[in-house]
Amino acid sequence: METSSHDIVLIGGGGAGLRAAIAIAEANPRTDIAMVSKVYPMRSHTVSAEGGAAGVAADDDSIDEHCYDTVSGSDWLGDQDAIEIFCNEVPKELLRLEHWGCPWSRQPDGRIAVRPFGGMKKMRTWFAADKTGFHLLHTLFQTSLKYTSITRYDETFATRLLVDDGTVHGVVAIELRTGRIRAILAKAVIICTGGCGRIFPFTTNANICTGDGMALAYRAGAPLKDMEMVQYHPTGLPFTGILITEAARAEGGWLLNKDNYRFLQDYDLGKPTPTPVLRSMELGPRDRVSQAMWHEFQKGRGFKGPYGDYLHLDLRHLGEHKIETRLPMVRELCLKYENIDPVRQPIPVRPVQHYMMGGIHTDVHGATPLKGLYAAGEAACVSINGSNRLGSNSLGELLVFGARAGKAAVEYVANGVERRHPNHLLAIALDEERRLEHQYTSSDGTERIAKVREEMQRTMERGCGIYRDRATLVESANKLSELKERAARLRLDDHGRSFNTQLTAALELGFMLDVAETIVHCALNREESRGAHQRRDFPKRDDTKYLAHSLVSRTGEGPPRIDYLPVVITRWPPGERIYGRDH
Amino acid sequence: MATLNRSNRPLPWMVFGVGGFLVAFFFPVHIFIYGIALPLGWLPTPSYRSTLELVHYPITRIYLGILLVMAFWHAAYRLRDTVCDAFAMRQVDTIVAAACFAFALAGSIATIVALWAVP
Amino acid sequence: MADTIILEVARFSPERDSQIGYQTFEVPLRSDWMVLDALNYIKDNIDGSLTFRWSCRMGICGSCGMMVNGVPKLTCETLIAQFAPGPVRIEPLEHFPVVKDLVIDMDVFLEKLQKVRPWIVRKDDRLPAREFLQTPAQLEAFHQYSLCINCMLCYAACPVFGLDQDFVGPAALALAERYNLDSRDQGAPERTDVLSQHDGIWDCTVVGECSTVCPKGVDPSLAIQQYKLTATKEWFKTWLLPWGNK
Amino acid sequence: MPQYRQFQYKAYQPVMSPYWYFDRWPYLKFMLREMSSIFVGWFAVVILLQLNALVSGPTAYANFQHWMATPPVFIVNILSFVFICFHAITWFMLVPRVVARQVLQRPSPDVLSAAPNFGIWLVASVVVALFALRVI
Ligand SMILES: Cc1cc2nc3c(=O)[nH]c(=O)nc-3n(C[C@H](O)[C@H](O)[C@H](O)COP(=O)(O)OP(=O)(O)OC[C@H]3O[C@@H](n4cnc5c(N)ncnc54)[C@H](O)[C@@H]3O)c2cc1C
Ligand code: SF4
Ligand code: F3S
Ligand code: FES
Repeated sequence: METSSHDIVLIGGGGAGLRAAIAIAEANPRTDIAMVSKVYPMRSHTVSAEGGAAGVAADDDSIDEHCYDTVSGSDWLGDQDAIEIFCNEVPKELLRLEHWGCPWSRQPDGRIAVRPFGGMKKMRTWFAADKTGFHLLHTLFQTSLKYTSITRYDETFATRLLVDDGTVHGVVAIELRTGRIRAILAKAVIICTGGCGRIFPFTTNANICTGDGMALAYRAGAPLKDMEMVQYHPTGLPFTGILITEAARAEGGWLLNKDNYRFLQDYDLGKPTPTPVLRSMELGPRDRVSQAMWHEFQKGRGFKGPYGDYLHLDLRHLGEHKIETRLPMVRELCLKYENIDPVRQPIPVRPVQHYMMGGIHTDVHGATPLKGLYAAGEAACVSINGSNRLGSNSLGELLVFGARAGKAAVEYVANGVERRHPNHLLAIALDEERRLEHQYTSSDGTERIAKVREEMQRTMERGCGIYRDRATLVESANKLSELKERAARLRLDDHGRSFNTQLTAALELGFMLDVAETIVHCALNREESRGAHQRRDFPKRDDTKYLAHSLVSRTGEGPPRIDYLPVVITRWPPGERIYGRDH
Repeated sequence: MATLNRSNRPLPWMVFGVGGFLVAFFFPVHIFIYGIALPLGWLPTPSYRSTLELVHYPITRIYLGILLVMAFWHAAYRLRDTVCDAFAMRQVDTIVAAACFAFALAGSIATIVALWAVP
Repeated sequence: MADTIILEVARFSPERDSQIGYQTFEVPLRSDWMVLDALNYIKDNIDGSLTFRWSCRMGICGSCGMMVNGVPKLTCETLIAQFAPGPVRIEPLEHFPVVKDLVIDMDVFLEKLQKVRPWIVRKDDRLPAREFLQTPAQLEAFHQYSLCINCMLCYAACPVFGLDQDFVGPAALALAERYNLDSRDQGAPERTDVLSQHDGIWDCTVVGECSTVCPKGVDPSLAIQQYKLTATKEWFKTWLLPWGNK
Repeated sequence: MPQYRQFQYKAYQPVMSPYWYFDRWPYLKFMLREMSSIFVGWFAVVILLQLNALVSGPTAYANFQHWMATPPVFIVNILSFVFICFHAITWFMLVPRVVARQVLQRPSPDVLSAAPNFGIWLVASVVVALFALRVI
């Protein structure tokens, strides 16, 4: 087995991973950094983010207001200490990106421009047209190229953490090009592997978003947090699930039902006005808007299409100029994928799985309860998003907590980490090699990967959609156990070493099933409705019992164990979430 | 000195560029008149005397001198790349370049000599 | 419209083959399917060993570039129905080593990218406490070149790169120019040593196909020609003005 | 090529056909454009010969004119005309766009920046023709 050794190894080269790498390189240029990513870093899913990144910039805005919007947006499930740190640091992070060359959109006088976004009371979302994630990721990647202390393992697929005696010492990974299995040893590991949208059939997430890191940490013994909190975005294109950014509504787009009626006014989200009003109507938070759309479908007020019901997002009144300058990608996507020009036609949209508020449980330094293991980005849960993330808070989150996790790991390494006898770790690695070896070569499987994956996705949509209840959740939990058994007997057509994407698909399916199970069990256990978690059988928020994070940990072969950790409340006691009217 | 690493291509490229313009502006009409229209008798042929007179003007000679020299270098620059690309011989670029630029040099000298010889 | 279409897909396995072969598959023909959907249909239902890269399926991650009927395309945004009645030939991007089936090795690009220093270079390390001011016009000066998704279609289309693998090539040159034209950057002189080389801009013979196939309208050809102009100005400054060569 | 061993990285190295420009029309178009250089060289030599003939006296010049009308030379000249016009058009479409972007610092519409060149081309041609035909 090929073994290499570094100070810190990062799993994931998306926004969070790259930000952490740069933070480490800047904090201590002598730190030997390894960056393991299953795709080239600039292919990471951060590239798809469109709308923008929130950070206080305008004179009439304040950090406190950003905090309040985030706290209430989270339905008080966000930790307020983390949120304060986040809101304080995010403007500096966005400024760093500006200094690194991110082509932020500008005001005529050359200052940064900001736009409104859902659930935010002030204009504070920095944007680079509607390709913010793309520019952010490429700026980070290109900037990272100047640091020689970063060794990249591109297209290298992490399969297992090396844990010994409750401390993480590295990772086992497959170098895809050759199929070689590597043990990459390190004093600290930072997981930045992004989300797991591919657990769902209809998602905005890319093919690589399979929750690998969450499962890696979970299997290694670190708890996951708030996994039941799955965000549905109101506006995805039917069939493809491609996202039409919230910026389309922020610029003034309307949501219409089949009677051409701005139905959000019926759901306590304010009164329609010709120009957008912050925190009102189409600028309400994602959970509330998606739920309203669900109700419209129930009432038969949606359009019927080949891929299910949909509603209209109307941009026509914005005019061609505004669409071209502020939302060029929306137009490009609609033309290419729906053959529709938003300048002339309304866009068909339906709610689509979009983001995981939950993730690996970390503190505000990105540290997990496992020694030597850190996490940041969508894979982690600090938590600032609670039960509902506000649009444009996640890009900021991966910068702030990516950097923090990087710095914390440098400190941890500097304090001297006992390195276990490498033979110990090698033994674990060899064990993993045997398991993978078996996957490669065994030809006695019967199940098709795609089949099991599809069944899992359908199960998750039924059980963990916008609205949930006990019966379907229990059904889903049972179905998932069955699927897990079947996934142990996958059949591979490809037994080659080199770039075996079928093997990785099988491994990803294993990761996804683990994560799916935690989602279902957390959802089943939380008997209240809060933010994105809506139980039909428990429609009220219950602050006495559930003003707490779900922490889910693995228990050998049985169902996962769930504990509750109280939410940190500092300055904003729980209150009612009010949108569209004064409070 | 870092600048020594840089290619000296800008000089021939400049000439290529200017030559490209001159050729584009003036060659078609030359070819059309002397190569097509006059041989086909579409236009009345000017007398020998008047043509010689025309070349006698210093302006005409300067015009022809610049046009031809630039055209030779323009053609040579492009020919070099064309030969390399058309026969997949970028490895022997130096030899090709030498041959092409030798042709351009010869053409330039011949032009000056010819124009000098005009009475 | 017929309800199926034939795909002729290039296959290569490093363990088994020394040459690329072709295999035909019959897939459903649906009006809203992209070429990538058809490939995924094959992978999921017919032959799981077919290997190709993809991720975002929305034309932004840059991983799904392949030759479709001889032309480099992003397969996730190329409708398959336009090729009916078929057959459609799918091959790995040209000019790159083939790792397996439709997967190419693009390390050579990453080396080139790093060489052109695609990051903001400042003479002074101290950064201002606020943003560098940049007017919308200054942004526009380089914005087009910042849209490159590193999909490699332009390299597959550029015969000069095919003939000479040392050529820095369209995307890397466009990105270098992206930083050179950025009002915040001061690194242009450093980049010149790489760009103003034979295998930098001067290898480009203006085939122009890089710009035609670019799915993001980057126009690398324009960037290169523009830089030729800049390099020429620099050259004359250096050699003709005694004070030009500081 | 060495045999594949386990974990050895062995990619297929494509070789470019020496006749790549026949693969696709845009490449052939490029090659034809580049081949205009041969004809530029040719006609520059023709003009030199013409000058030479002119200086050598009326008989030599008459011989030259006769030579220009012989079918092979005539055909090459027709080809030169076509190729060089092709060069002119591609040149006028491309170069001004490069210069315009350098000057304006932003993308500019192709046709607009190319238009003046076609104007100059026309005027230049007319002026040269008037002189060459001794109208003035
Ligand atoms: C369509 C869309 C639009 C969005 N728009 C916005 C927006 O406007 N504003 C906003 O704030 N947020 C937005 N988001 C959310 C935001 O983009 C994501 O949450 C964020 O980009 C996640 O970044 P990350 O760095 O955590 O992970 P990613 O960018 O997903 O990176 C994951 C990395 O992990 C690597 N990896 C994964 N598994 C493995 C493994 N097993 N082995 C090795 N490497 C592995 C991958 O290669 C990759 O490099 C959007 C999301 C989507 C889907
Ligand atoms: S320049 Fe265009 S074609 Fe080339 S890599 Fe970039 S986006 Fe792709
Ligand atoms: S195709 Fe190649 S030769 Fe130049 S113009 Fe584009 S880089
Ligand atoms: S899959 Fe991302 S560009 Fe096609």
